[in-house]
Amino acid sequence: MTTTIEHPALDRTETMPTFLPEDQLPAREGDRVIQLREALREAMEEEMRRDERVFLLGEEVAQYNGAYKVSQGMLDEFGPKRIIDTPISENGFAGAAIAAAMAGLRPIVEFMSWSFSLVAADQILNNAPKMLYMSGGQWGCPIVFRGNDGANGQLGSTHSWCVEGLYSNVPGVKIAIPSNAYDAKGLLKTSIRDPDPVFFLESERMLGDKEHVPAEEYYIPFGRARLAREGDACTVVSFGRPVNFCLEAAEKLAGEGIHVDVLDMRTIRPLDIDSVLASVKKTNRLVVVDQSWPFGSPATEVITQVIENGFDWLDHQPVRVNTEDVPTPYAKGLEAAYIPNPGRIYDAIKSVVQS
Amino acid sequence: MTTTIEHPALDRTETMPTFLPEDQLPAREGDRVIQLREALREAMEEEMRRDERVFLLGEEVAQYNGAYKVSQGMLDEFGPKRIIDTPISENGFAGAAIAAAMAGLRPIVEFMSWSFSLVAADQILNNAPKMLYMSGGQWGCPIVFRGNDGANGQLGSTHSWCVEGLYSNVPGVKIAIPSNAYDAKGLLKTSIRDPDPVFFLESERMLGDKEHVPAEEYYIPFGRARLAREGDACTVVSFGRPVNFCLEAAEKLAGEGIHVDVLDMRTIRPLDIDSVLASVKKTNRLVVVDQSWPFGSPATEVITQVIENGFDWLDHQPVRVNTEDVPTPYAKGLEAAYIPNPGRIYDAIKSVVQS
Amino acid sequence: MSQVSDQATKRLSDELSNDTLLGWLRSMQLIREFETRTMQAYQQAKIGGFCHIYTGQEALAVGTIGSVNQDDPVITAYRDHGHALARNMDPKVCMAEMYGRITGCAKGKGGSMHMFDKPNHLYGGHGIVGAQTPLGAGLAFAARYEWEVLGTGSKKVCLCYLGDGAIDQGAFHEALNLSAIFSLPVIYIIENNGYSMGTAIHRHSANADNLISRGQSYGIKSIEFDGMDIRNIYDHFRPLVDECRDLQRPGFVDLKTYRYQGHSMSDPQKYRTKDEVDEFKNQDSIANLLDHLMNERGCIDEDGWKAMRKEIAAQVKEAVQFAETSPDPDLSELYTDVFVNPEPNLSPSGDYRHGSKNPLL
Amino acid sequence: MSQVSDQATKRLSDELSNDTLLGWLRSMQLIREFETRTMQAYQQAKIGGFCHIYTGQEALAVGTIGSVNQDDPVITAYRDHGHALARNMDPKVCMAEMYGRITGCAKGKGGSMHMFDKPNHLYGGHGIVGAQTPLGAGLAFAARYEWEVLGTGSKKVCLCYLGDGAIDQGAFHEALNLSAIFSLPVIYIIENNGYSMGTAIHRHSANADNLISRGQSYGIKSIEFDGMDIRNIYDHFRPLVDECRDLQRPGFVDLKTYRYQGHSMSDPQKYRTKDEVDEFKNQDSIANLLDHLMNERGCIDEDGWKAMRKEIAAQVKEAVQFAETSPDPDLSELYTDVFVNPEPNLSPSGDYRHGSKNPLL
Ligand SMILES: Cc1ncc(C[n+]2csc(CCOP(=O)(O)OP(=O)(O)O)c2C)c(N)n1
Ligand SMILES: Cc1ncc(C[n+]2csc(CCOP(=O)(O)OP(=O)(O)O)c2C)c(N)n1
Ligand SMILES: [Mg+2]
Ligand SMILES: [Mg+2]
Repeated sequence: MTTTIEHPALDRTETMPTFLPEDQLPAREGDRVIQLREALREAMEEEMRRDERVFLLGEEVAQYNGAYKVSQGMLDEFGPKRIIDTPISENGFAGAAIAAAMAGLRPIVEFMSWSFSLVAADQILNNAPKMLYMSGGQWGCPIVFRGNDGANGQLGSTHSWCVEGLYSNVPGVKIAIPSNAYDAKGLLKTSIRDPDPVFFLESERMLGDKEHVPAEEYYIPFGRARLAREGDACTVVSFGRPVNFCLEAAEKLAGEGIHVDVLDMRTIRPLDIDSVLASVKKTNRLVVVDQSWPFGSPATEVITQVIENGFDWLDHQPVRVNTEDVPTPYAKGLEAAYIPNPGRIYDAIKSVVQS
Repeated sequence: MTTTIEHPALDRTETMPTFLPEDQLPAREGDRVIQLREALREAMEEEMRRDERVFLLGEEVAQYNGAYKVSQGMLDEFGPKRIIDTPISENGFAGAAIAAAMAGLRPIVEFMSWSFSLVAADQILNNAPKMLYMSGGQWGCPIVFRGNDGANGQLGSTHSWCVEGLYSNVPGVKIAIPSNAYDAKGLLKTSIRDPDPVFFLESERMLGDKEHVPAEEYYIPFGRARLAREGDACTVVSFGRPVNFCLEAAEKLAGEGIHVDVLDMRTIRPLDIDSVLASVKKTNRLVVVDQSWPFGSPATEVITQVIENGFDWLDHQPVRVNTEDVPTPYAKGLEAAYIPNPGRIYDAIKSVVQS
Repeated sequence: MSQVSDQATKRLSDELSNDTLLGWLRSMQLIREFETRTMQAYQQAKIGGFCHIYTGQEALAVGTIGSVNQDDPVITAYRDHGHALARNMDPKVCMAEMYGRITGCAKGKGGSMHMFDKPNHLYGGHGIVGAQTPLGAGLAFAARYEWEVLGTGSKKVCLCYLGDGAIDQGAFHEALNLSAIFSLPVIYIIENNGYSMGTAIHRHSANADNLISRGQSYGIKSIEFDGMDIRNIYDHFRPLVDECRDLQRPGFVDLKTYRYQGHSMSDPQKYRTKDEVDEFKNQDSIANLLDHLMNERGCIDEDGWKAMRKEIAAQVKEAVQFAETSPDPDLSELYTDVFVNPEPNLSPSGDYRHGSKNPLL
Repeated sequence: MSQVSDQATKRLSDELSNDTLLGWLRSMQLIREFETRTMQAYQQAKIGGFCHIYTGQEALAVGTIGSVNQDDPVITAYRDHGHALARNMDPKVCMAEMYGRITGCAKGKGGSMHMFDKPNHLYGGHGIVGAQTPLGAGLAFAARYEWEVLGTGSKKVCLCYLGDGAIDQGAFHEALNLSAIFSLPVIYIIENNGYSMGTAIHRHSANADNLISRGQSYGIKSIEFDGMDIRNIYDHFRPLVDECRDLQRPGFVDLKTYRYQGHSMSDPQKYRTKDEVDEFKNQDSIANLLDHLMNERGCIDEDGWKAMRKEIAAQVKEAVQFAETSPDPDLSELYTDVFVNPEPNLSPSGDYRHGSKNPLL
């Protein structure tokens, strides 16, 4: 089942998958247990087999099989013309890929880490998101930028960026942040099919996480949050790796008889505010967990949108849990305290439900 | 009157001006009417005369007298060793200036436009704000980055950035955004004296604005908002150029008997939330006007902090007015509708005070 | 350095037909006339924002674009009116863009710095200095990929223009290295007019007398020559184009040229003397080609030239008329052309939609 | 290219005292021993994050830093343990940093990639590839400004190190142009170990056999030579240092070296053969210098060498001990060292404070 997209910026009619409702997606439970990095690889491989215009470029993606082994084996299957090692020139190869996308190809750009995208900020924030606008609808930019995002590998201040805190302010891109292997595959496939620029934020900390991932093709639509856990005491909103911390905290609270909704947003642009509001209407409490710095973070956007649309449903002021507002420290203990860990989330939910 | 700062990262004891309370600052009224660009120039000249470590570098700042004539005449007084023309290498000269600051100098870096700082994002976001942390307190970065910020010159999508929407997420920098010539001088002098990195955001649209600026030395402290207009119907919070739009809207509303507080934040990091809360406690209404894009903008930070600290004082959900959430259009009419103009602010306040 | 080649020996450009050269003369004159009207409109505040005039550099855009195929991709910086017209953009659409009209090439959303023309393979018009150079590499990559991997299309060459000030941007060097490492068919053309805004080249770029050594340091074939004489451009540039197309590899060209006007419309030009400007006006590229066509080829006479100028003046007048009378974009266009695939909840402040059709499509 | 100089003719390094060369031998051996312990600690998960081992490249850091004054500024990338020790950072403080202890050079906030030492004029340890190169230009600018404008301090030269992979970053080219245009006393030293992570230099940088042409294209004096023989380094590098100091202008050096270990501790090294590694180990810089001191100068014998190694082993063991037993930073240090002048309301989530004193200050 597919739908089609016609647009003057596209050289041809593009087919988009038809997205199934959550309960019709393949089962999340099963015994095909693989790592998240493999789920990402499957998504790229399936789409590269489907569409010869899709190619992957980045540092060490080919002969080295990927700095984090996400692209392992892809050079063997697709060859050096489609799996391309680049010099350490993020601004250069990001820009080159953007133009290739304008010209009709479907690049997947791997940033070894999104931390290294800062040297490419001009290309990814000025050109990719604005080309369609600047050209008055003549050229779009169907491209996926993907790589590791977020702290917790003791990599220090320059290597631990959560770029969603910066880049989500910019209109013209879609931003996907999976929290598990199942979603990672379905969201990355959708990202590659989408005719607009997509920032796809992975977590190096999760690449080795194992769970059942269906072999069959499936696509997870943008802008549809998943209710990862149900309860009525509080609405806990998160995206990416911290969703798992929220579930940990929720589990502990359940032991105390406190049951909360945990919403995994999956994408922050689009942001499924409808699901958030539906939950808040039920729980009248909101905690937002976001692993970027607090000031003007996506968390403040969620809170602001809830306030704008559901002000009267709230019995308690919303609370945000972000990383601490300091450069990322190296020391293990400091870093553990720095991130929005389960303990801090637990305390935040407690503070909201008890008053 | 001065106070001193001692810190291992400083080669010597630094003197800081003692900041006077608002009502003891030189009068804002007077007949020494000059342009805002001249106020900026005075601030730099006074500080460069006071401290030989201060120098200015940037594109066209010397022989051309500044692309926008802010540095007019400074080459003649201070010579080419302290007023320095650079190639179009923002990442290069921003980085060089950062190291010069580490080494004990006091650079002022002029970005012809903050839009061009994206190619220097790595240096200004990784190095300037984090050097003190990464070096465990050994080296700070006493530097000022200044230049034009914001839309409305029909400069199109790449030249109209409001970088506060991006950069304010990052800890380690202070951000000043003056709304008038008087504050511009006092805030820039404070920025140059401050031993930490400061992002100083000017508006090309306002460089020609004329008003009385005292000849005498004065410093405006960071983190102290100015009540630009008083009322009880609503708290209107803004910073930079839009403050003037707020005052226009407020004037019109006054004609209808609606009187509002207009708070000019002056700096967003630090953010004088205390003044905002004091006003909200009085008005029970909040409108935040911010010329950056809405998603995760400083406006959402202000709203979130008010919600966190003054939830019960609000009789109506806060409303934000940002630029429209699209790349900046060139066409005059589109651009005029794009910015948070007085009309949109008027409507927003109306919507809040009437219900 | 291979400056003006010996007149005695046969020149490659001698093989060009009179029609071709007359076409180039027309194209250069069209640009000059167009820019004159642009300046008028700007002074009348009908055009806003930054506006960079191409007058003086006409031979460069016309001669280099005249050396490639119509479907070879072209990309440049913000001083782009000349390239747009040399690439056959309808002057009406070009002028309408600067007027910010819905009938402009970017529906009024781009302005002077963003001339895009898909049917004519002009990929813009880019405002951030140097930012178009990685894009140029990417256009070459895509062309090569289509030919080599997809098996569609033939061997192409991308022309990527940049100013002498842009060579100081790191992006350009990353683009050069990528082009060399990946062997991409892109030719970087430095429109060396001697100034980066108000900064003379010797003050902004080191070793400025030997810019081609920058290209050579990446093992890229690099040549420099006079860019005011369009036949000289063809003589030197065309062979490089053929070579880069055949061998699918990059090239680097330092072309000496000069802009007669200020950097932008708001430039007092205190950094150069009138004598310097006049010196270059005396080697004016249009006068130069006209002289060749009149006195050496005899394929046009005074009357013919007068007629051509008259016809061009009328054409540009018509373009201004068109721009004057075209409608502004409707405010609903604010939220269009942001996404090819707009979805709900992408923004807290509005829903993105598809826009009205682009006039060039 | 001026490879190993003729042994017959007198070498500059011959003038160096035995004590100096013995000091270099000790310094190189200290680095090697230190890195061996670093790898052990990493394997035991006592050290986290990215950890890049300097083993194999010892002669380069020791020889170049040995050619400048103690107060000449030095800055490098993330493979920085060697530079830190060559610059006389206390091995205790260096190891403690990697253990993430409050007694580390960055109070445990920086880690392996961020070795800063103010008393020894080492300006870090930087993680973003190429980002230290504009900083190097700035350190040279500041040194020149102090001497020329402030009238304090004397003529200095800044050493700025980068890997062969870093030459592909645009930042480096902007830094080269700025250094040349402003005539800054900075020497860019390419630690050319032939690989950018797993990518051999010929695959990541064009015209890799002639890297000095990159520097020359900016009119910068550029030389290349073997970086495994420390005396050869001094012979070629010291004169360049003197020249750049006297004339206050930049230099560019391509030094051939080799890393014995993987790129980082997590590198399987499939991209190179054991034979290749062995080939370089056979020209090991420590063995090389030891041979000279034993057999040509006769200023150390087997016992002396054994004693030196023993003493160094003890010193490093002590450093590990120190790191093992040092306390972690208190959680209150999270919000310290963010601002020199902390003010209220800078953050929604906490108040910034002054931290505990840095152990080096
Ligand atoms: C990254 C960046 N920095 C600064 C500018 C402002 N600017 C626009 S054009 C220009 C001068 C460029 O000169 P050159 O490259 O020689 O091109 P020309 O104008 O001579 O055609 C400058 C500094 C910009 N657009 N982008
Ligand atoms: C901008 C940026 N991109 C990518 C990386 C990841 N990275 C760290 S080191 C490295 C290889 C650098 O090799 P080289 O410059 O030769 O130094 P060496 O490791 O050989 O000492 C890469 C790709 C980074 N740190 N910064
Ligand atoms: Mg120029
Ligand atoms: Mg290397």
